Amino acid sequence: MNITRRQTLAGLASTMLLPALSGTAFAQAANFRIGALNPITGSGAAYGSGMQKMILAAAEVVNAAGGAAGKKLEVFAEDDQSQPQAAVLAAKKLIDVNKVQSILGTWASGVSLAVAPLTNDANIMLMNTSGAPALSVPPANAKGLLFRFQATNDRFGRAFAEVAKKEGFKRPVTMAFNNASGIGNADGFKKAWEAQGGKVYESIVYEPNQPSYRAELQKALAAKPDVIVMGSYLADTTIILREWFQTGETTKFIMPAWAGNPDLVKALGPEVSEGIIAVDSISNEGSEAFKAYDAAYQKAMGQSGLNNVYAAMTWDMVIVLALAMEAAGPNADVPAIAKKMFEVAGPGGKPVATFAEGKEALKSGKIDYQGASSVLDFDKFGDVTPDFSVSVAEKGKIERKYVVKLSA
Amino acid sequence: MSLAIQGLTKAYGGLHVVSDVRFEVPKGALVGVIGPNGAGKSTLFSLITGFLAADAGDVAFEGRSLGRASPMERARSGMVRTFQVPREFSHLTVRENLMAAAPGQAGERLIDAFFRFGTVKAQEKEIAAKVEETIAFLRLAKVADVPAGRLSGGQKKLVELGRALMTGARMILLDEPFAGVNPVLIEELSVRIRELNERGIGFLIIEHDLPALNKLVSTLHVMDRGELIASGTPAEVLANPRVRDAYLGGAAA
Amino acid sequence: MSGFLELAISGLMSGLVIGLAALALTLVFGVARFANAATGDFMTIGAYAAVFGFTATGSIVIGGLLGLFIGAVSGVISYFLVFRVLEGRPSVSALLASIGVGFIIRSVLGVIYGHGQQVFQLPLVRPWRYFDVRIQPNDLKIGATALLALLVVFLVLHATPIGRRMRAVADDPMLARVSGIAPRKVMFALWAMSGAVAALAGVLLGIRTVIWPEMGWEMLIPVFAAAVLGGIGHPVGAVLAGVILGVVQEIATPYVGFTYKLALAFIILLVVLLVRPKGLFGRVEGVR
Amino acid sequence: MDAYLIAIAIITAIYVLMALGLNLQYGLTGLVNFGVVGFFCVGAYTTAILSQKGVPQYITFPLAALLAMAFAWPLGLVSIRLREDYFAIVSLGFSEVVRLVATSEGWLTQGVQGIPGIPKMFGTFSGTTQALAVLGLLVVFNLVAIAAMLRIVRSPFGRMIEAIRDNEEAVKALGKDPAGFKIQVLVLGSALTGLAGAAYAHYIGFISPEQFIPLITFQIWMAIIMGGVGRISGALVGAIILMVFLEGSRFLRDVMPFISEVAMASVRLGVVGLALVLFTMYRPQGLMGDFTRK
Repeated sequence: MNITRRQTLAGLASTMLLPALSGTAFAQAANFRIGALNPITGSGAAYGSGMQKMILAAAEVVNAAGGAAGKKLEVFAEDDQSQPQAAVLAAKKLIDVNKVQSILGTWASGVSLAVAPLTNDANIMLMNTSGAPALSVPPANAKGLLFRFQATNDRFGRAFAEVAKKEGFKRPVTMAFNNASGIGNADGFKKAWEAQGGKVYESIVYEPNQPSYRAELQKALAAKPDVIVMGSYLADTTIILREWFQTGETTKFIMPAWAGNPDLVKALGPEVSEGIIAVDSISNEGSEAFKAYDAAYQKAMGQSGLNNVYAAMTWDMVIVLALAMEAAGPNADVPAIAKKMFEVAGPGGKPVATFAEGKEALKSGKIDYQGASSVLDFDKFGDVTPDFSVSVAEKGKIERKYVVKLSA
Repeated sequence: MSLAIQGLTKAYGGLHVVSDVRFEVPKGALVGVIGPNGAGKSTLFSLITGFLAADAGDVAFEGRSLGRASPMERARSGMVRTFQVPREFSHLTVRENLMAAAPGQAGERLIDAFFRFGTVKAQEKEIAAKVEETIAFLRLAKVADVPAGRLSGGQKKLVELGRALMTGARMILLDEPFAGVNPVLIEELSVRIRELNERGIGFLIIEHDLPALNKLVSTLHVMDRGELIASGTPAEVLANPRVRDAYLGGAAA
Repeated sequence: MSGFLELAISGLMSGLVIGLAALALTLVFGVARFANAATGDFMTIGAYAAVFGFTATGSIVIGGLLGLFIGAVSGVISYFLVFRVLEGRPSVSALLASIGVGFIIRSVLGVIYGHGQQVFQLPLVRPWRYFDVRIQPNDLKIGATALLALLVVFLVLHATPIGRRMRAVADDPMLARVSGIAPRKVMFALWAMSGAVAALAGVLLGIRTVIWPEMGWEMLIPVFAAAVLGGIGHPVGAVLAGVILGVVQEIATPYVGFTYKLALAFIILLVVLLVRPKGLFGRVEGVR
Repeated sequence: MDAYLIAIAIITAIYVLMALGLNLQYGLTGLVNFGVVGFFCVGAYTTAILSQKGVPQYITFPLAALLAMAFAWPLGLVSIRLREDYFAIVSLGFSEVVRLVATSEGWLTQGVQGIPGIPKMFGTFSGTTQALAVLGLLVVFNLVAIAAMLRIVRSPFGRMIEAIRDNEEAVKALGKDPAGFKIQVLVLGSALTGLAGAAYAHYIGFISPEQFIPLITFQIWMAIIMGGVGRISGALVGAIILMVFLEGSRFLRDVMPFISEVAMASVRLGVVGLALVLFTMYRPQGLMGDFTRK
């Protein structure tokens, strides 16, 4: 029995030693170290692996082009488990053990909000794909080191309102998953819709993981809506739409594309899914940058890059970062690089689509990186205003119909 | 009159486990209750001590009706039970088992345990002295610092008796004190019980082991299928044909 | 009024699922005397097995039976590997071990299937209308299946020798051991039955919702609540309490707020326990 | 490097505080509290909400503990007399209700958006100094808690709660009411948990309802089961082992990059489950041995 204790203690000791080992082994001064902190497990698990692989792939591309500002990029990957506490420890490890100079790819708003104080303290950048409005302003964005590659929940809501107007809906109701993103989308819609003089006839908030959503659905339908605007995820949307179909009602749905995706259409079948409108921040698909990303994604994940809008964002994070490094020069510190982020992606320069191209063009003047995820013009909060695609499910296929552009 | 049992009745789904049992235990008496398996003896005990609520009837202890008093209130009034399967505090030592039983300890209040250190200490000393006495009386000195869970069945019964004594009970209800106990210890236990009885503590004992009980008690009550079927001195009761029929049944035939 | 009735029907459906799972929980509790927190994960196993069978054969009946079978097998295996060893220990030990068993099950399912959702690709149909009340044909089938399963379970419990032994052990484990009922055999049957019933609850839940590794675990609190509410160890009570919970939740939440649905189950439970500490149907247990 | 170890030590110290509370409740008294995270949540939100209104931390910390106690007391009053497994379910349900209230009552808790920017402890310091100060404070909390536990264990109160754990009916038979003792223990243990919640909120700096899921409760249970039920050293050792389990897998990845992250997460869950099963089966007394006190 004593053996058990001794073995455990030995295991404990070796775990304590490991960080020391990895710390010394990887700390090479010539490299720029990046922490890839992604939701490999937990609620963001569907996207996390792809996001992480694209950070690795983009770093390879940058390194293959000779690195940025004379430095190679080195990536340290961690799982944030879509959970603040796990993310904080992972971020601490990245910052203190791996000495990373930027953290890329946090996804859940809670995770980004919890990690931001740490990156601010360390004077390094945090690039995220979260929706929470709080990330735009202090205390989270106290030093201008936060960059958000995703549209805020508010912008999503505005896009929903644009779509609802364009489709001619008159009596919308909202149904929102009870978390920051779900409610953010629904509230964003409500705000934008009411600003246009419309009225939202009912706002339902529901808890996840229920055996049935019929009570919620019945209350929503009682308002006689012509469209239900959803702030939802895949699983709950699947259940709600099945139940909705079985009520015999013929309402339309507008939802974010992380819910209204091919998996949903497949789960529901063509009859039920017919006419679902899915809205997504658009990946910049026609662009050269997207082609490069798509090829890398195909290679790493075996499927089209269109399936993971966040992976396109993490791809862009690395490229923009590398370009900003290049523009800031070899001796710049991280805040100086952060300032260049606005410049290399902002309007007014020569449009470029890859790192190599940008590196070359920087020699002769300003550039404007047109990203794979969006054109990437950061506003003063470090937020982007991507365009939105509107897709409609028809005969078992969900396909893009048109694009909505928001004014910044 | 020390203990008066007045028509206790308990039924589960129509089945009467105890029905209208009534008898009295005089002050300082040594009384036994016998009966075959399932006669309702243990249920009767639980009814008397308040661990089960009676459907009808009442218990009076030293002239006061106990009504719906809780087990704790009944124990505090001076009537303490033991259990058929010993319920020792298995991780506490024998000494601690007995210490825990002492009533009215200031140190059992959190505030006092933290802040009235002197008072608590003095009281602990007092209780410890009484515990040593009890341990000596029950011949438990050798195992005083052994966790009670490691004792033999007989020793555990002694610990339970010791705890009952520590509460200062005037009436002790023993639930099969001799069951699973070796003959030497049974003799030992009988001697202790008699000594205690001589000091004025009343006993009500449920027992299966007739010979041991016969020698011990002055009065015997016999239960069968929830009913009291005979009462009297051991000799009278054993001569009763109904008892021989119900209880001794096959053995007598 | 028709809306009210529809909600009641919907609650009944959810309630049957909860009630079946609570039945699985309470069966084990009655005999093995601990709350098996892996019950939810047996549901999940059943649902995955059923979806596998359904996809392979195209028949929901075959898929469902496969789910039941695998659920029963999982129950028996977990008994032989874990819970048999823990017999006679404090019930909390077994409860904690069952939480561990649940983790292991979810881990294995996660490795095999990943964390994405799976669905039964069953045709959905528009409802029938009777006096303005919408009746969904799928509900009728699910309800009938659940009722049939309950009938089978109660027949087994009350009309077969092994069922009578189960009840005897549940009533008094000590007595049953003394009177020579082989507990091994009884335990085998019991865990198989509990696993199968949980798996059925999982299959029905899977048909109504989506299948993912945490689906059963997420249902655990209402299931626990139903089992306790019904008087733990009381099969009829568990089912009725599940149905009552389902219906009350569905009918009342539009008034108290949808986000408090789970809280409502808890509050019902607490109120009932305050009035009847042994649950709605539980017997008072004496001190032996 | 150091800062990371300090961070782990801080989280571990927070877990130790909760494990000490649960050890008092379950290890010493046999109270099956499955609602640990509920009190943790109450503590965290109390300090977060008050801090936002500018109340200084030396006031919010005691209030966090007090409010956790104030929640524990009525819960104890209504449910402590229930059977142990019923109490387990009721306490689990309680913690879920607390989480739902935090989710739904946005006017108080900012709902699903969570409360960001909770001020740090020792905000006047920075870097390693600040982290060490936080760790120091938590060590002091733990030492005080351990000293209090030792005092309790050696007192007649401690003797009585252990008697209750060993056999509640026998305690009743001696004329003492177990319920009163158990309520006190529930309240006292919750104070520690509430304090842990306050420390957590100020350390992480951002709290939202989704951080207060029952998984936290089960982690604390694992800690005391692995460390040793009823032993004060068990709470400490258990919390450390738990942290090694949770954090160790990160470094496993650095040395074994061939395991995919997704599989790793499932494997991690499975290993924790397996540990729980094996410990309860083969070493129920935990690593530090059985209920041996003093």
